[in-house]
Amino acid sequence: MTSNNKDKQTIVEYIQNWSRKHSLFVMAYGTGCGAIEIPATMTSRYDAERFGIRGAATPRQADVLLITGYLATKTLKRVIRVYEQMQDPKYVIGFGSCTINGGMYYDSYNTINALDRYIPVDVYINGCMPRPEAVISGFVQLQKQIAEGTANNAAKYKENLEWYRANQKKIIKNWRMPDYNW
Amino acid sequence: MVREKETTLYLGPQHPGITGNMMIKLKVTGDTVVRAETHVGYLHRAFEKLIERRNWLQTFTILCRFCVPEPDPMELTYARAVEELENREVPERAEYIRTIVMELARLQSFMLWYAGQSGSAGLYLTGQWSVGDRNYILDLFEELTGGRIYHMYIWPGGVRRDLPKGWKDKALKTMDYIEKRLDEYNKIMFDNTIFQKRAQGVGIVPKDKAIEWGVVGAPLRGTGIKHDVRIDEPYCAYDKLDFIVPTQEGGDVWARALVRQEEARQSINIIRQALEKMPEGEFYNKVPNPMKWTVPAGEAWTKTESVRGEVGFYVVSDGSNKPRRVHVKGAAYTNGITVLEKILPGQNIADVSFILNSMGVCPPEMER
Amino acid sequence: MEKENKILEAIKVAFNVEGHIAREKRVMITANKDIVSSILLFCKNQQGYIHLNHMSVVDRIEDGKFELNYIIWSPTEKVTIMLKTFIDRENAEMENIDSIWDQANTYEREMREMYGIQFPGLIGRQDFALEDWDEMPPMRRDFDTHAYAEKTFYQRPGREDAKDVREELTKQSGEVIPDFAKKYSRE
Amino acid sequence: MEDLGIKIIGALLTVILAFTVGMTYGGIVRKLTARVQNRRGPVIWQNFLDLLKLQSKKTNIAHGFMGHMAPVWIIISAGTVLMFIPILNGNLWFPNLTFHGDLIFLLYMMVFGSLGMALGAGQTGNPNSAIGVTRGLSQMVGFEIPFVLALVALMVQYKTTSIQDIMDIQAQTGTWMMFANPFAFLAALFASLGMFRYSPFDIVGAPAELASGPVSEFGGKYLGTMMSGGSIFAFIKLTLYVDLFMGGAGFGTGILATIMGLGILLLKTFSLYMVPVFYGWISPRYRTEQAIRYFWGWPTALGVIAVIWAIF
Amino acid sequence: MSFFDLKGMLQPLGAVKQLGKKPHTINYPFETKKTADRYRGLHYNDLQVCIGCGNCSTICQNDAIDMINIEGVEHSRGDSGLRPRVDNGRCCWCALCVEVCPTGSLNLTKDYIYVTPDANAFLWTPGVDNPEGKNDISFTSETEFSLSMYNRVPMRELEGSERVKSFAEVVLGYNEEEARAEAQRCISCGLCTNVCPDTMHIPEYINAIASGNDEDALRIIYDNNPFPEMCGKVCTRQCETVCALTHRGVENDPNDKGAVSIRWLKRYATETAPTAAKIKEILNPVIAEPNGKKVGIIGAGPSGLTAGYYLALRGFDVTIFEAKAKAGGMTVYGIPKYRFPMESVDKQVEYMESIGVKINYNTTVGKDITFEEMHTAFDAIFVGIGFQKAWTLGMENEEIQGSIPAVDFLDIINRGDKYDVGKKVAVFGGGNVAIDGARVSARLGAEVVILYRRRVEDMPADWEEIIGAQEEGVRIDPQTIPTKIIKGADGKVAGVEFLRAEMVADDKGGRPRPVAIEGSEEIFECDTVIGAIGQEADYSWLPESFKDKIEIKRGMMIVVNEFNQTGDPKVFAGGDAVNKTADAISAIADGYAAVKGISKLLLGHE
Repeated sequence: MTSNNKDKQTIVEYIQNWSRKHSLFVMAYGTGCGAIEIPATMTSRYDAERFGIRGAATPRQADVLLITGYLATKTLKRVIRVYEQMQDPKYVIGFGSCTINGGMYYDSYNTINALDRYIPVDVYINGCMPRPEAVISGFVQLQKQIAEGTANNAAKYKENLEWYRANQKKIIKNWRMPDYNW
Repeated sequence: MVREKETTLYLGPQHPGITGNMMIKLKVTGDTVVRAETHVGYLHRAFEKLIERRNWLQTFTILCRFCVPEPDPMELTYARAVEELENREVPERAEYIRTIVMELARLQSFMLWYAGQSGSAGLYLTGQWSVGDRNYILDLFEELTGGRIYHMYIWPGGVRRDLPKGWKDKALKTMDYIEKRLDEYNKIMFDNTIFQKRAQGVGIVPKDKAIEWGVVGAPLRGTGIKHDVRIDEPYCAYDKLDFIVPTQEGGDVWARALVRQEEARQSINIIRQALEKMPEGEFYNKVPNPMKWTVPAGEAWTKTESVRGEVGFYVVSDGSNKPRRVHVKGAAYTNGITVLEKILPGQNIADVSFILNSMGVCPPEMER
Repeated sequence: MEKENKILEAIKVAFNVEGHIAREKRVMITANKDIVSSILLFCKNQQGYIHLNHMSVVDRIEDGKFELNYIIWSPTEKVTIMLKTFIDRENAEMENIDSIWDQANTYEREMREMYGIQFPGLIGRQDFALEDWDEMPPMRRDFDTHAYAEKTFYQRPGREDAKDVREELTKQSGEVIPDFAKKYSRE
Repeated sequence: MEDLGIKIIGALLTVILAFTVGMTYGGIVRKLTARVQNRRGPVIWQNFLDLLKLQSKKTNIAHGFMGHMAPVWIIISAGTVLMFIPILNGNLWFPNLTFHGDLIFLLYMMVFGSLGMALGAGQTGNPNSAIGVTRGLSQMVGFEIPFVLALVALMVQYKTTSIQDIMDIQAQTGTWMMFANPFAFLAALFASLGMFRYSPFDIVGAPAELASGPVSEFGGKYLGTMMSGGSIFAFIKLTLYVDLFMGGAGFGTGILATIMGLGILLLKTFSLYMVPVFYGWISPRYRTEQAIRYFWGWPTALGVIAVIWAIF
Repeated sequence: MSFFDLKGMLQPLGAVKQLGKKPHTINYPFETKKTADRYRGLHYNDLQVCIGCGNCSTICQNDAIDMINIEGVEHSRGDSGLRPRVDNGRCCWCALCVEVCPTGSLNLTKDYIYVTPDANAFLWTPGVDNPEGKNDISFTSETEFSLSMYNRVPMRELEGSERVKSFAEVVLGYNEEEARAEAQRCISCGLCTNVCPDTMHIPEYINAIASGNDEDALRIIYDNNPFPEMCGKVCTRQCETVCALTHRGVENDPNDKGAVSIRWLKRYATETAPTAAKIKEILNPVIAEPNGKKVGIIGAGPSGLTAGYYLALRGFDVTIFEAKAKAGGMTVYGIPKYRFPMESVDKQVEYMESIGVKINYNTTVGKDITFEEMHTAFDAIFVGIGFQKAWTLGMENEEIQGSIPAVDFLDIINRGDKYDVGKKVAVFGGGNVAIDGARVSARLGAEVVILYRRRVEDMPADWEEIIGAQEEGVRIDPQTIPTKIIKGADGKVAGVEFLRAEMVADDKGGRPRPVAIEGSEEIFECDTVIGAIGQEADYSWLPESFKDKIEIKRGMMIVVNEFNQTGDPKVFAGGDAVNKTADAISAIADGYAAVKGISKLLLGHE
């Protein structure tokens, strides 16, 4: 992820990235407790729609997957499924401590500790849970990365699929999922 | 009889209509639900296991995470259980502050409920208003406790900090504002013919079975049975305050909505009274060094009324510096699983999410 | 305390069990596991304790027992009865009471999953909150969740330079803490 | 031949105009909605950004032939219908393939888009889509009745099945149809609530119930294309209503006349558009059977009255 | 179909008026709303105030706080040199770490935004990563809200007027409840162990007391200190000066500053074993097989007995030579009974003898046995002679009747002999010995004045000794320099002449010096003058032939390594004659160090 990608963008890429940056459809999936601040972020006080951020009901239509905190292993399976159903380019924002290093559930038998072992993460937001301001800061950072062309983690996921799969399968014992073939 | 073809519909875990991260497996024929099965565990964090590894004070930071929309009853119930175990006195001022915090928590949770109830019926305006206005209550919380959502404020022996300067006036002002706004929400929502049509006669909890089924909170009061922990087993300063516990007949979504509408008003009423009657003085009966604090062996069962209903904590101590067992019974544990599975069949799939919201289903407190 | 005494006496007379009043509105009864369901039925059908408030398990690993608690409540008397019984930890089995209260089904499913207590005749899905769990029932006290988490989930590196204050101080002063004293050192 | 050239250019311009206006209306609605909700809201051209973003997504799912065709079907039918709608009365720049009976033709063509969607959604295999399609068709059955009744009233009243004729008559008499036969207008207006699928009639894509209904499995370019088609359809519906009931717009072919005509058209369409939008802000969603019952209640009665009014 | 229900239709229309209202939106990030005054944001740690006790790390239930070495912070007295680092990938901002911080250095700030694509960038060293955070502090660790307990459980004592009537012990000791409560206050950081000369395992035994295991506590104490009762009563307790809890000085007790009463807790632990037999029963010592090596020890003071005890445990054949009739050294002869009853040492010595330590009383090395004889007879020698000879005052009439050095005076009283102090007593000096002399004189019924060159706050004696003395009616006359003793007509002491002094700041930055004011002579009439300006060791036993190997400088024996070995590898030394602090705990530490050295010398391991 080098920053000189910025120089290499063609004009078409630039326009594409510009539009992507200003129109982020957020997957409506509250995976953890951070989801409680999403309504607050979307409503009048903080109004994320100013940035073109709006909810999307299904993974097919979404650009951004918010992992709002801890992931129980049962949810992880669904999150991977959702992530794989989303269409490129797709971004992941990790909310709060739990996605970084386990947070307060570091010793729980049922929650994962480091999210980036299972799906690639573009931006992490500090906090437990992050305030709406912090959430918006996270989106602003994501927009910056998109504009620079450095938010290309979906490609990374495809490249390192085997590594991710190995990690995922370590947690999810009963792997009954369709192949990721796009 | 011709058997119609059954379709399986998964409501969740990823679904805009689900309240939190859970799944309801619906068998439908046409538009009618035939069978509903609640699947939980998507938020299972093994809290009760983790608590066995934390000491008595460390535990309390976990508690508020039991239920995100309304974290404070959990803290209070635990604090009361521990106080009961070690006969710890709580200063009177702390009791009043706790009452205020509880009611503020209820109020902000009602505002979220406004959003959920109307949003699941496609009326987004009330939700946008109420969730936006909820920030004013969270501001109060932020100034009082230092946190927006997770307050970690009520701990055994009292509360963590006293009211900051000028907070009382600000709280009263906010209450005036919220009261005004509640009227506006009600105009859009309760006076609305379409909403009435949607809500009436839907998701009926039968009155004669309600208590036996384990229905608690607003769904129970919606059937006309007056049962509220705040009057049955008064705690904090509730026995010194004057308030109404509303009930409605019918047991449907509409009755529950009316109960909640009135309860939100009563919360404001209680907060005003408590702010007025609050005595000066100590607010915290300090616990010993938390690393070495031991609680006498014994067991306690305490209950608190949350927005969703009764929250119970079963706390067992073996005399060491860590709890032996802290078992939480959230209101949604019965409301959201067995009761829901009983009342959903026969309903239109359009109403499933609507009923979910009115039953106060909160997955994190079911699976913990 | 009248109501409390009344119900306590009623149960004592009917079943010859031990019990006491813990505090106002709390009646505690300890009974043999065989008569638990009879007591519950008695309370529900004859005494008006129709609300099952809670069911809980405590793992008394040092005694080799599980302690089961049934908390029931009467909407008229507003009194809570806490009924307690002990069952063996090995091949733990307890009578299924979901015919008395339907919601007991949920509690029992959870107990079955988290503690491995079997309830003969319990219907419902095998798993409650966990999925594909193949270790020991996790809420048992001998299951070490931290060790399991460390083994299963990735720990982010970068924190290896952490030092224990006590250890660092002994290094500086040359103190040697004898082994028998170490259990009193700070965790 | 010159005429044909102008017609082709005009057709292209029409599509662009319809698309732009439809999208911008969407943006304005979003902004206004935000303001009612006490928010600032997105920029007015937000819909264009969304569309650009959707079109620049890499789409790599396959849901069979109809899955691919559905968006195309929608946009083609939108374009086709657009050709038959008189945008500005008597303006040569805009193609106006009007003919006698085009009102009936349009009635069928407008269902065409939904049909495409239904077929596409059916092929995705998502139960939510299937239920959404069923609901959509049920609702269509609901609002088509008052709508058709209103149109029948018009046809009966003016003894024509041509939109152009109705516009001409209104221009000649100077009385808008909404005054000439208010019952027909009201019936059609209520039907339009269902047609635009705002609350309380957003039962097709009801988020809390069916994720996003038929479009659940459509994302990226598919969704973008559908969005464009939807915008054009919105413009078509509005223009049709204005043409039929509000006297249409247009003064001639001159540049000034065109601009003025367009201005008036936009004014009329926008005010008409605000009716379902505004009603949507404050209404929860009906259940399917409630929606149908609604359409078959007062609106149908009004339609019948309108027909009777027209006959006598 | 009640569609035309007018109220239901029209009421909601009120929503439109919101169109004209100003949006509630805060246009973040272009405008921000101030966070609350107590907002719990990122951590800030004042590196200068922090002492690295690690309490934050212990309370953190998320295992989020690590203690690490950071640049620019070194280990020093009462500071572990470690600083907390927060893993923001674990933190839950509960601020428990702030609530327990004993110094108040750790706080939370209003700043809370930290966004990055790098998951490894969330290790956050407060104070280093946000040096500007000091201006932004919101959730603070205030003493009154802190979960650390800054108030000591008060020690019960005899009243001052009651005390002077007898030599009964002044301090009554904690009862069980008080001891548990006091032990609970300890945060177990262990900073105290670092300043203890003997590096006792303080947090461990306090924790043992807190959890109710007094016998375990005693066992831990005996691990490297065989005189816990003495230390529990008269220790100079360096440990309490660095206690983490002292940093939030509690106003009602400015002298102990709220430190955990380590000494009294030790005293409490020793109360579980009132007899020698009980000590042996509790400790159940494992005595190693005799290894055939013989060790001779000169002086049965604390250092000698310590060395003897641990050597005996390790299987050495130990013989102690004591010039006096009782073991215990200065602790027996120099400390008055109201502070430290003599039976306590007797009990200890009895226990030591029971595990095989041999003590030859009334045997003076140099007289009854020569050092050369010892040197050949033993495989190693430990010298623990202590200071017996008092420094002379170096003034006129010092030798006349009525003038006596404090050590001699205390010795006489402790032996049970009589000494007539008369009605008025003047004590020279400001150390513990001077105070002891004064308080003993007070108990003999005299009116006592302590003449001290500097100010009261400069007195090296323990603060509680000073206060205790004052409570008993002892007057302290500071900034007085005695010049001569006035001889009365009967040839006895009649008074003291002294000069007033003023304090002059030292140019070299040392502590201020007293300088006599010319012509300020005053006379204090008294019957007895007790000099307590210091003592020294007597080296007359040491033959000249050894003096080139065993170096003696300024009256102190010089040891060459941490095992207290002298220039002669066979000879080890300890106690007051070796270390500068000249207190019992240092003597014990020396004895213990020598044990290790002797083991190493003779057995090849420590």
